[in-house]
Amino acid sequence: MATSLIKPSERMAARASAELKSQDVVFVGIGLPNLACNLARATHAPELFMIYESGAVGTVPDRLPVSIGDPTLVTDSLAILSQADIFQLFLQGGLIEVGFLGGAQVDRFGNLNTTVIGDYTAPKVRLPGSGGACEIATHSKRLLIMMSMTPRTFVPVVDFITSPGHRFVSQRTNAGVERDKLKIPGNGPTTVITDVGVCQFRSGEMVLTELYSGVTLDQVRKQCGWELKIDDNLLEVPPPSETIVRILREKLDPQCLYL
Amino acid sequence: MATSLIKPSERMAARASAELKSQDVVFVGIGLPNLACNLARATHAPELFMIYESGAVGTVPDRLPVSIGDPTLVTDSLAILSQADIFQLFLQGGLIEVGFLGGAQVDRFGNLNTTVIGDYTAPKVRLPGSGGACEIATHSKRLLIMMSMTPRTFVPVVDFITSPGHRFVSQRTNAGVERDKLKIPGNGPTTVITDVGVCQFRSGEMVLTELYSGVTLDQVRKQCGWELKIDDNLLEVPPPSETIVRILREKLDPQCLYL
Amino acid sequence: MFDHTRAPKLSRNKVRSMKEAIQDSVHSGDTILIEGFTHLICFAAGHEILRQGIGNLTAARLTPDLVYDQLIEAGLVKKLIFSWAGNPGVGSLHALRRRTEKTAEPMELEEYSHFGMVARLLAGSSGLPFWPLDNYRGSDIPGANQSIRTIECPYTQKKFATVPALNPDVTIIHCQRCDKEGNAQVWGLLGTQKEAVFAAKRVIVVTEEICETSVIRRDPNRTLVPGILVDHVVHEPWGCHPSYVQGHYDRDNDFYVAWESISKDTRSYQDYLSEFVYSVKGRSEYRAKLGKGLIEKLAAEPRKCEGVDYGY
Amino acid sequence: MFDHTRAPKLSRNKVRSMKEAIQDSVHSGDTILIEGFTHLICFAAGHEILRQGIGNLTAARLTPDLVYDQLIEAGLVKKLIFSWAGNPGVGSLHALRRRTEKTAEPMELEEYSHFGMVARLLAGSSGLPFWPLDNYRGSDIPGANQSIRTIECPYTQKKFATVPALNPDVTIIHCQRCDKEGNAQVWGLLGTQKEAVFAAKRVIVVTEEICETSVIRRDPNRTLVPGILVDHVVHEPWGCHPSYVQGHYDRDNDFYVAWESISKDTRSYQDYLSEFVYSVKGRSEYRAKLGKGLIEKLAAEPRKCEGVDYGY
Repeated sequence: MATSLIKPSERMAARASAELKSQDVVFVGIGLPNLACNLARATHAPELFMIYESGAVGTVPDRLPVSIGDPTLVTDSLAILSQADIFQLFLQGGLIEVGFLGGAQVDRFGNLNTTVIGDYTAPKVRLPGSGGACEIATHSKRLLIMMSMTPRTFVPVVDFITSPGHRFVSQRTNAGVERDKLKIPGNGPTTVITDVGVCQFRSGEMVLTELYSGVTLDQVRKQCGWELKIDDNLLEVPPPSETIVRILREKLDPQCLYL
Repeated sequence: MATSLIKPSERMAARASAELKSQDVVFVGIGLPNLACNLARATHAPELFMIYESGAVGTVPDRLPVSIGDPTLVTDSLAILSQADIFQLFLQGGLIEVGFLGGAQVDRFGNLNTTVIGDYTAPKVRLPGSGGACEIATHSKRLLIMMSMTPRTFVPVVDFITSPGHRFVSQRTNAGVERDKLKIPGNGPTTVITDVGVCQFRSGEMVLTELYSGVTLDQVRKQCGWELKIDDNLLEVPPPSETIVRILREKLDPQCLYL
Repeated sequence: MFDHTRAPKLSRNKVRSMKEAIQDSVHSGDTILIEGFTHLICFAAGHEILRQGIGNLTAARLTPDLVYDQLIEAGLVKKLIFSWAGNPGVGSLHALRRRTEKTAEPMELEEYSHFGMVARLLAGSSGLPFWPLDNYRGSDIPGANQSIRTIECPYTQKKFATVPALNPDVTIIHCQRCDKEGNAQVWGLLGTQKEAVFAAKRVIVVTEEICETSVIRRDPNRTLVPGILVDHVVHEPWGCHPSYVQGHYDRDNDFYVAWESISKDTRSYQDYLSEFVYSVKGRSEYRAKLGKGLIEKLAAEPRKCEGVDYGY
Repeated sequence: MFDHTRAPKLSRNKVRSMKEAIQDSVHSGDTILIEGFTHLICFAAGHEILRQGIGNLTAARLTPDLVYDQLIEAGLVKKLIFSWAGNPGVGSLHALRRRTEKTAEPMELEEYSHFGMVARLLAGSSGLPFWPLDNYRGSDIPGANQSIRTIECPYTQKKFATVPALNPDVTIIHCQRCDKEGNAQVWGLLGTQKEAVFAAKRVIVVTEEICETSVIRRDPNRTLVPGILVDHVVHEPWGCHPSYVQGHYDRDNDFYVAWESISKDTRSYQDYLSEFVYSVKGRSEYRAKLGKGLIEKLAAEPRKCEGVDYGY
């Protein structure tokens, strides 16, 4: 299988799944994060412990859930809890180790916008809003971000901070403040998995640490809305193995819902 | 069946049961209140809706529950809820119409003491404490008190206000304050059912409104620790019918646990 | 917040048609909450509100989903209280977007996160005017919503966010089974159904199946909502399609996907409403329109669990 | 309150003997919580603490019941956190009374109402340092307990009481069944078992029956406590006597009545402990001492409910 045939979404799912260890307790979002988690479970992390904000705990879905409330998440799960329990006991109680988020915009500090493009009161695009994102960003011990990198998505300043990152430069309420000063319980974004490479946070700012094979630094620089810092020891990430691509395509998302 | 053979506890249970209407939602305590409720259910109020602080809702006990957590309250109940739900949703949520309390001491304003006799830090008698009493007195729309009247139980000033009545004359925090000023949601004590008669509250103070047949006013005056007000239209309460006494003795409490 | 003025609802037979229940409980200007998180979203109730044209509504839900978008398209919603407004896994709510983007007369939005909405219902159901949560620091959400405030912990002096109680005029939930008094049992995802019911002034329980009270009493731990909270019971099999009911029928994911193109264009949106809502009398006609093939495809394969022992 | 430092507990086999579990989880000076409201009070755990003589304990429970009174009589409790300390329907807790009335060295008491204790566990389980409740106005309880404070609602300016989070070092619950990972299913009265587990640093689940994980997964709505909260699983049939387990055995009400005279006198109290606690190795010996007649009398008559359908 030639690398060129592998879709960026497949590379993202494969790379994200590598972030997950067996026995991690992960709060699973819909879409690519869900694919990444189920890929991890099907490969190196069979005991990955998945919790969905819909209330399903310890799920073992036997089809790809189209929504985070899919019935396949319920059948054969370990426990169904009310959403009050999910948010109060699990998230606010500090039991979620890994959270997954995406968004329409992200800035260099990992602030995410899923609320509006443009002005809040007269938006150009009205996005869905936070859902559970704000509390996932607040309480997860580790936060993984999955987003394709384009100048429209990786922006110098997000139009609205839906979910807090490491430092707040919005024109709204929290300009200039750092995460630690606000005593936000979770550790904030740790890794950003994109379609061109992977960033980590150093002193709260994104640094490109991995580049996918076949992608050039120039391409990355063109895609990012600010001058992205590059790690001195930039790693090249090989394409996912044929086995992994096959699991993704044939087993996990044969209908290409998210790939 | 001669009146003289009827025990005071039987008169109390019978009189208390008359306070309950079919379809009342009542928060049932253990002991005589429990007997009174089950008597009402067995006679004039078959649809009395009973809730226990243990979490049993819409119970139909087929034996006298010895504790408020008896398994007979669970089997065939309409719903079992957590105690968090009982206190937050039912009591604090204002869904309990009738509460029942007793105590070691009561004063003329319906303040109840189930905490200590004597000083709090060095008590003469250490009583069990509030249990659910404080919140029942706070949130029930109507509060019924069931207590035998003696100079030791009907006292001018209670040693400790466990459960708030209509006016607070304790030597502790709330001396002189009225219930309404504190915006306590429930309406406070409405009726006191004793072994000699029944009191109602007028402007927040106990007034004897009913005297059991065979009991004299002098007897009552001797039993009460303060100069109890007597209603101008004092009613005489006849003894409970033979049927009622038989239900109490033969069906509800054959082992004389509470009678 | 209530001031202990709600009366328990103790009628023995609360069974009504959907039409009667909506007519009696939902009024112009009400704050309504049709609950259900992915699971148990009662489209049948939404469609009946559409047919009766009850307007000027404040519509509250964590996920407005297609059911509220349809009310918005029909012009019945003056304000939306929500936390995530999209077509899950698919795309946008297009009526909502048309009423909020580049419009001279945008719809009023009051926006929280899921946790914030859950907390509003926790307060509303618990008789408190507020609920504290450890959230929103660093986020712009409180800046966009003045109802999110702060409170100081009397022990740690740390500040926490608060949200105000939400007490809908009417909450509508859907369940697998209930008796004629409205004692409702639910399994699978529970969402915030219990809190939404306890928070509401009026409650409609829609059910796949009406059972004897003895069935409820045989497994009281399964009861999510005691009947004394319930005003009306509506028997409406398949009342949640295209949402789903665990043990009865699957989510119609194909419909959710197809909805993206149906709803993108006002014309096809109105055509849909006309055909599947306005020209049917009620749910049984709607179900018939779905066609036998789809019904058979979505019908659940049985997967029954064991009972437990309540003896003593 | 935790600072998000708890790690999930994901070991596959957590089954230990009661002796091992107590030895590993309960230490001198700990705050302990053996949960269960009338139902599911794990006397077996209390007795093992007695045998191991683990002292200097802060013992928290809504209803200390006989199980904590025995720890008090043995001198293992330095402080009691509670809301109702009696022998339900019968009388007093006499060891407690001896340690609080007319004594030169009274035991430390921290006293709430039931709602206050429930609220402490709600805070502890929810990662908040406080919990608000509409209670205690007019009562002397806050005057006797400085931990009850007030907070002002940011919407209504009304004052509400608060209680601080309770986070036991160890919580012990009893359940009808769990698997080896500690996924615990409970029916009948639920007390505050879930909150007590989520609030605790360490958790022991004692069970009447260890089942396959597949049994848990067939009815996930029945799960009260997910295993990732649980450190140890102890298989201890009849572990609650004289308390009860719905579907297994009835409450031994006669014992609770008899306890009044056993416990009134220190001599007979110590004789009881000597015979039923210190001279037995564990629960199976205790059960044998109860005698076949009593076991047969208390054993539950079966009353199984129907299962429900989880298909899709």
